[in-house]
Amino acid sequence: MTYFDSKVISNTPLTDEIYVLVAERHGADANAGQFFMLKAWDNELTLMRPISIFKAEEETLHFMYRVVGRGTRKLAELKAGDTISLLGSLGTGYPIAQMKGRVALVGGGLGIPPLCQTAKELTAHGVQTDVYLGYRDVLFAVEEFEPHSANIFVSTEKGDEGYRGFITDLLKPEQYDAVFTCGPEVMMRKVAAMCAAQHVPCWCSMEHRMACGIGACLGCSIRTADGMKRVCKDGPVFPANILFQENQ
Amino acid sequence: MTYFDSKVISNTPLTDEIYVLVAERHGADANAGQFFMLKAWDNELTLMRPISIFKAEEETLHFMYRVVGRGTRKLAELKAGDTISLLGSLGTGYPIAQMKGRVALVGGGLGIPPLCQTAKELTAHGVQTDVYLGYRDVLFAVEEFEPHSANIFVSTEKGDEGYRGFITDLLKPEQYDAVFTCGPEVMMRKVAAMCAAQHVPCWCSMEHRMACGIGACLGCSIRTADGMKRVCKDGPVFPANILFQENQ
Amino acid sequence: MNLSTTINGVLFKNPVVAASGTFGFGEEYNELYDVSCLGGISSKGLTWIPKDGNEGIRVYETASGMMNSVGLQNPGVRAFVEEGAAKMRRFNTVLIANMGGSCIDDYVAGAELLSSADIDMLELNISCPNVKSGGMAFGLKADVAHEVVAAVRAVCTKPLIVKLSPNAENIVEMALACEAAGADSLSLVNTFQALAIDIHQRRPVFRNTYAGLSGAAIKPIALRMVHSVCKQVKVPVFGIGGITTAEDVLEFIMAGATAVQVGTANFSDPLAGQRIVRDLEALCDKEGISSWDEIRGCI
Amino acid sequence: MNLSTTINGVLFKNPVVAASGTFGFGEEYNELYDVSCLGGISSKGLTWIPKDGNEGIRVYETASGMMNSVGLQNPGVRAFVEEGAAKMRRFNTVLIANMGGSCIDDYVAGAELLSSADIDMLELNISCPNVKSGGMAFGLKADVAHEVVAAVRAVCTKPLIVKLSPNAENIVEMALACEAAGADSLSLVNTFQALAIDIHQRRPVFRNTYAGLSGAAIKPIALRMVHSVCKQVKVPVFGIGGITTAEDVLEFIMAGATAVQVGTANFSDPLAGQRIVRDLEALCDKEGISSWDEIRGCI
Ligand SMILES: Cc1cc2nc3c(=O)[nH]c(=O)nc-3n(C[C@H](O)[C@H](O)[C@H](O)COP(=O)(O)OP(=O)(O)OC[C@H]3O[C@@H](n4cnc5c(N)ncnc54)[C@H](O)[C@@H]3O)c2cc1C
Ligand SMILES: Cc1cc2nc3c(=O)[nH]c(=O)nc-3n(C[C@H](O)[C@H](O)[C@H](O)COP(=O)(O)OP(=O)(O)OC[C@H]3O[C@@H](n4cnc5c(N)ncnc54)[C@H](O)[C@@H]3O)c2cc1C
Ligand SMILES: Cc1cc2nc3c(=O)[nH]c(=O)nc-3n(C[C@H](O)[C@H](O)[C@H](O)COP(=O)(O)O)c2cc1C
Ligand SMILES: Cc1cc2nc3c(=O)[nH]c(=O)nc-3n(C[C@H](O)[C@H](O)[C@H](O)COP(=O)(O)O)c2cc1C
Ligand code: FES
Ligand code: FES
Repeated sequence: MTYFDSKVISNTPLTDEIYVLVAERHGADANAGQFFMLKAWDNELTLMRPISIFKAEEETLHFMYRVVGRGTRKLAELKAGDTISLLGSLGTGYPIAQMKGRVALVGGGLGIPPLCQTAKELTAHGVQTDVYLGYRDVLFAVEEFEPHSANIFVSTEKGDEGYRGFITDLLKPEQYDAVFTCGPEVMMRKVAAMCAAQHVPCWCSMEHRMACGIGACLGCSIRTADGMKRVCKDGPVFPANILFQENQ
Repeated sequence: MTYFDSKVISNTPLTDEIYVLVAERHGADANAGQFFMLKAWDNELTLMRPISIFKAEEETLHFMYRVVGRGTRKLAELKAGDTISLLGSLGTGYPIAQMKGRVALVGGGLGIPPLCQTAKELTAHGVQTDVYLGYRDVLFAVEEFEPHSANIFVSTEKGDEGYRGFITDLLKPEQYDAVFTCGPEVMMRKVAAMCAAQHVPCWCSMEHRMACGIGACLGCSIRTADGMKRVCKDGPVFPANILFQENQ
Repeated sequence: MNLSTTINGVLFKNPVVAASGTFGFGEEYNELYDVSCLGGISSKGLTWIPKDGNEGIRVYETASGMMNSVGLQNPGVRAFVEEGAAKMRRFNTVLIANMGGSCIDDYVAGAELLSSADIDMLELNISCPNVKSGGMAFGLKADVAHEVVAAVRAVCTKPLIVKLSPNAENIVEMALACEAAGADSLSLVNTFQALAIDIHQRRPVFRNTYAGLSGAAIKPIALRMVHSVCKQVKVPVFGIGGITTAEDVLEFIMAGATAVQVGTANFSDPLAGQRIVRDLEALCDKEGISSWDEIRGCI
Repeated sequence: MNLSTTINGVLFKNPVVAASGTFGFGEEYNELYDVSCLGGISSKGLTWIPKDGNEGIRVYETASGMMNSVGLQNPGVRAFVEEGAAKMRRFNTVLIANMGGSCIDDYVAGAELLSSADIDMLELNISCPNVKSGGMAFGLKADVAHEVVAAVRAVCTKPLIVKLSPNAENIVEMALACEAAGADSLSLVNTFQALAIDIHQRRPVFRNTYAGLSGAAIKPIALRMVHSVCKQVKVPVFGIGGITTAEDVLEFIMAGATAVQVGTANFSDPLAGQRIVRDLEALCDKEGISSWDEIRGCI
């Protein structure tokens, strides 16, 4: 973990509200499912903003984010050559090293970007990776998964593209040795329940408001079957079986 | 007086810390000695910043400012094409219309820019205008006065350029029908005292911290021989004889 | 939705009122927009004896806020009654005369005279130092506040708003005391006592050492105070403190306020009053709010 | 200049202390910089009984500040004494154990046990709700605070800092009561009780409705409180509230503080502690300050 100023290499809108920010890596660690705290202001905002690693390249870090409020709006104003402060990498990501066989990645909305780095690392680790991507209407980042996935399934709520309905309709957990999921909590709960029913291990990536991002303030603690856990340090990725009471 | 968003046309450093900002005028009023409140941020700072009219052209407003704190630092970051909010023109400027004969303008430091528009208006009004410009070390804006001045006198504290010493050493108020001054209060007090001794009318431009800039909050009131006065509305230009007690 | 609201029998076309001391008597801002679009205007604080206000720096920027020590510079109640009120009346909006004071006699004299003036409501600012009790503000202790409010109530024939200081020892007790003494409504909060130091000069920025903090910085505290007061009193409340957006207005109304006042935001955005009124209409539609009763005090 | 300062016989290499609850037990920030560069570290608030803290949202950003409702999640005094203290001792800096509680017995039990631990000072946080008197915090009324401080004083063998809440009815009376009850030093302020509302959901952001406001927004109020307390008490004071820069540190020291604590700024800038210490050295030189005594309480 380091805190450093990094130069913005590009900051490109993918859709109206989704951007990809590429910044210098400066040798920082970066593992699938981890995140960075980002800051692109002086005193205007009090807290840094947590954004997952979308892709970690040799010299660059890629973040994909949706503009939802003041912080992400500030991020969207960044131009190549601007400076951004990065704190990371942070947290506990997906357990790539202990995987084997076949793994399904199930992402929804802005839960999709972190699965890109995850697919890459799983594939590099020799695991067959199937990807399930659920969108509301507009697709993004699908092509990023192509080099790193055996199969890619896509859904949109109204069927604008791909399957019409929820991505979980397409998932058969019993085909996999493990399922990793990231996205809206309702989706992850559903995935976790399906996996629990089939006794397939499942990991989920949680979101929570954060202050320090490094485990010091206990601002992001959540209750789990294994006691209070810090999303920023003990997570954001947790085994599903400690998370959702209905499956415990 | 209007409040409008204006496009930045240019924002050029003159020295390390002094910039000239040119922005669209949008038909706003602008008279010598008046000022605008500027804002180039959303919520980062609470108050707008008062800056004098350096030059008012047909389509543009020019402001010359020194970077001294957070607000002026934000101004310095503006680039052509950016948007700035302007409130103005504000306040009571120099009494150009009632002038005749010869007028001396005595400026010090960042009191110099507003005298540029003043020289221009006086000259247009048929008044012979002599300009006395006092600098610490580095000169700026001298050439801006050339089209609008009969004589230009320059001083620097250590004699790097022009006369060595204070600009007030060069002034002979008795040669003029009136003296307008703008700059550090010690300088203006000196000018006012010299004018009072010679019974030459003198006007000074005051600075005070401001909140509203339009006369509503009484945040900028100063005590004068003529009662409490709002620098933003009744001033910033006042007749010297109501200002400094030692000359009353 | 119809944004109007009624307080003490006075109809406000919307709940957005310009806060005392930040809006003069409305004249200057009326050069920028038609201030009749506001629900009301609370005048610059008036005192029985005209005042020149404080010397030295009077306003100072802080993080998301500002401090002021204007010191109630004003032409006095009499001048206002003779001239100012009629000028303000040109604006088609609720006129609130805000009055400060430093002893009960002056408050009473002012309230009597203002009762005869063409104003809609009187707002009694009890945050000022009480010269007769050693400079301790009326606004700190509930029993002292009760005394001044009761005295003013006895002579005041206009609806009486009492404006509370957030420096009160116990804001709820203070509110209850003012209500018991006859306040028709309450407004809160005034500025927080604060300090800034000029480290280069090694002295306070303000001549009086302390000055009043306002602006977005204080909003979360002000909102808490409005909420706890609204839970306890029956009279309507004007919520004040750092209101900058229509969203902020809804927060205060959900906390229990019937109307709000906007102060420092006028400086950050000279069109703030107009903007907030406009945005409020759109926001209520977006949030599916069909009447103030539906959300007032809903939390 | 030599930045060191001594409080209650404890030598601080500089007056910059990490504030309780924002810095854990120092471990995490030590991965970013050597936390031994700090004057001291005040631990996460400990309670006699381990606590899980509050449910729901715990931190929320506000204008130039933040609100928190962590709810004193901590492993309990015993676990700290058995493990945490030794881990913190690896850092070459003053160790302050911060302790909260909700009844006097727990405070006393905690203070007794902590007195046996390898810590330098005990900081008693009296802002927590007092379960035995209906949730009213110890930190509001001077007489209640006197009782708990006296009880802790009786068993505590470490230098005792009492940390005051800015919600106290009268911060000066509160400070005097704590001093009289045996506090060796005071620290102020803790967070301001505040409210935020989620207007879409029409409910408070925090489960407990109110939460604590901190950060730059509160600095001017905190500085005023530190100043008025320092004018009245004889014991040394740690100034706290929105400190973000070395300039802020000088403001608090000129207001009378002997040292300061930095909280929320650690979140805005994870290197804040280190940066402030470094800048402080340069700033003192620039301002021609040759000793803390020269400027402490100079206004
Ligand atoms: C571990 C983690 C990884 C994330 N990765 C991504 C990502 O890769 N791409 C992406 O678009 N978003 C991601 N998010 C969500 C992202 O952090 C928020 O959308 C962002 O902080 C919103 O900031 P804002 O200022 O625009 O919104 P505002 O609502 O104005 O923010 C106000 C405050 O709330 C916090 N906040 C608001 N929404 C969230 C949220 N959903 N989660 C956590 N804090 C929130 C902000 O950080 C800030 O402190 C992630 C969140 C977490 C916790
Ligand atoms: C009528 C008028 C005309 C001015 N014209 C010019 C000009 O043409 N060029 C120029 O360089 N400067 C001018 N100034 C001074 C300029 O307003 C300040 O330098 C500027 O506001 C500093 O802002 P800051 O945020 O950089 O500094 P900070 O010190 O961070 O500002 C903090 C606060 O103090 C106020 N403030 C600080 N210094 C001054 C000051 N000297 N006068 C008034 N308020 C101050 C700021 O407006 C702000 O509210 C003028 C001031 C006034 C009152
Ligand atoms: C410059 C200034 C002058 C003020 N003068 C008065 C006053 O005369 N009487 C009064 O009751 N309140 C006065 N106030 C307080 C405001 O009316 C309001 O209560 C306070 O500023 C908090 O609201 P805000 O955060 O929206 O500014 C003044 C505030 C400011 C900033
Ligand atoms: C997330 C968070 C947790 C805190 N926890 C504690 C605590 O356990 N004990 C305590 O005495 N103060 C606690 N505080 C208060 C801080 O120590 C400090 O008094 C307050 O935040 C004001 O300082 P600041 O503005 O620099 O943050 C906490 C503050 C924050 C922001
Ligand atoms: S955000 Fe501080 S512990 Fe997780
Ligand atoms: S700045 Fe408001 S009256 Fe001058």
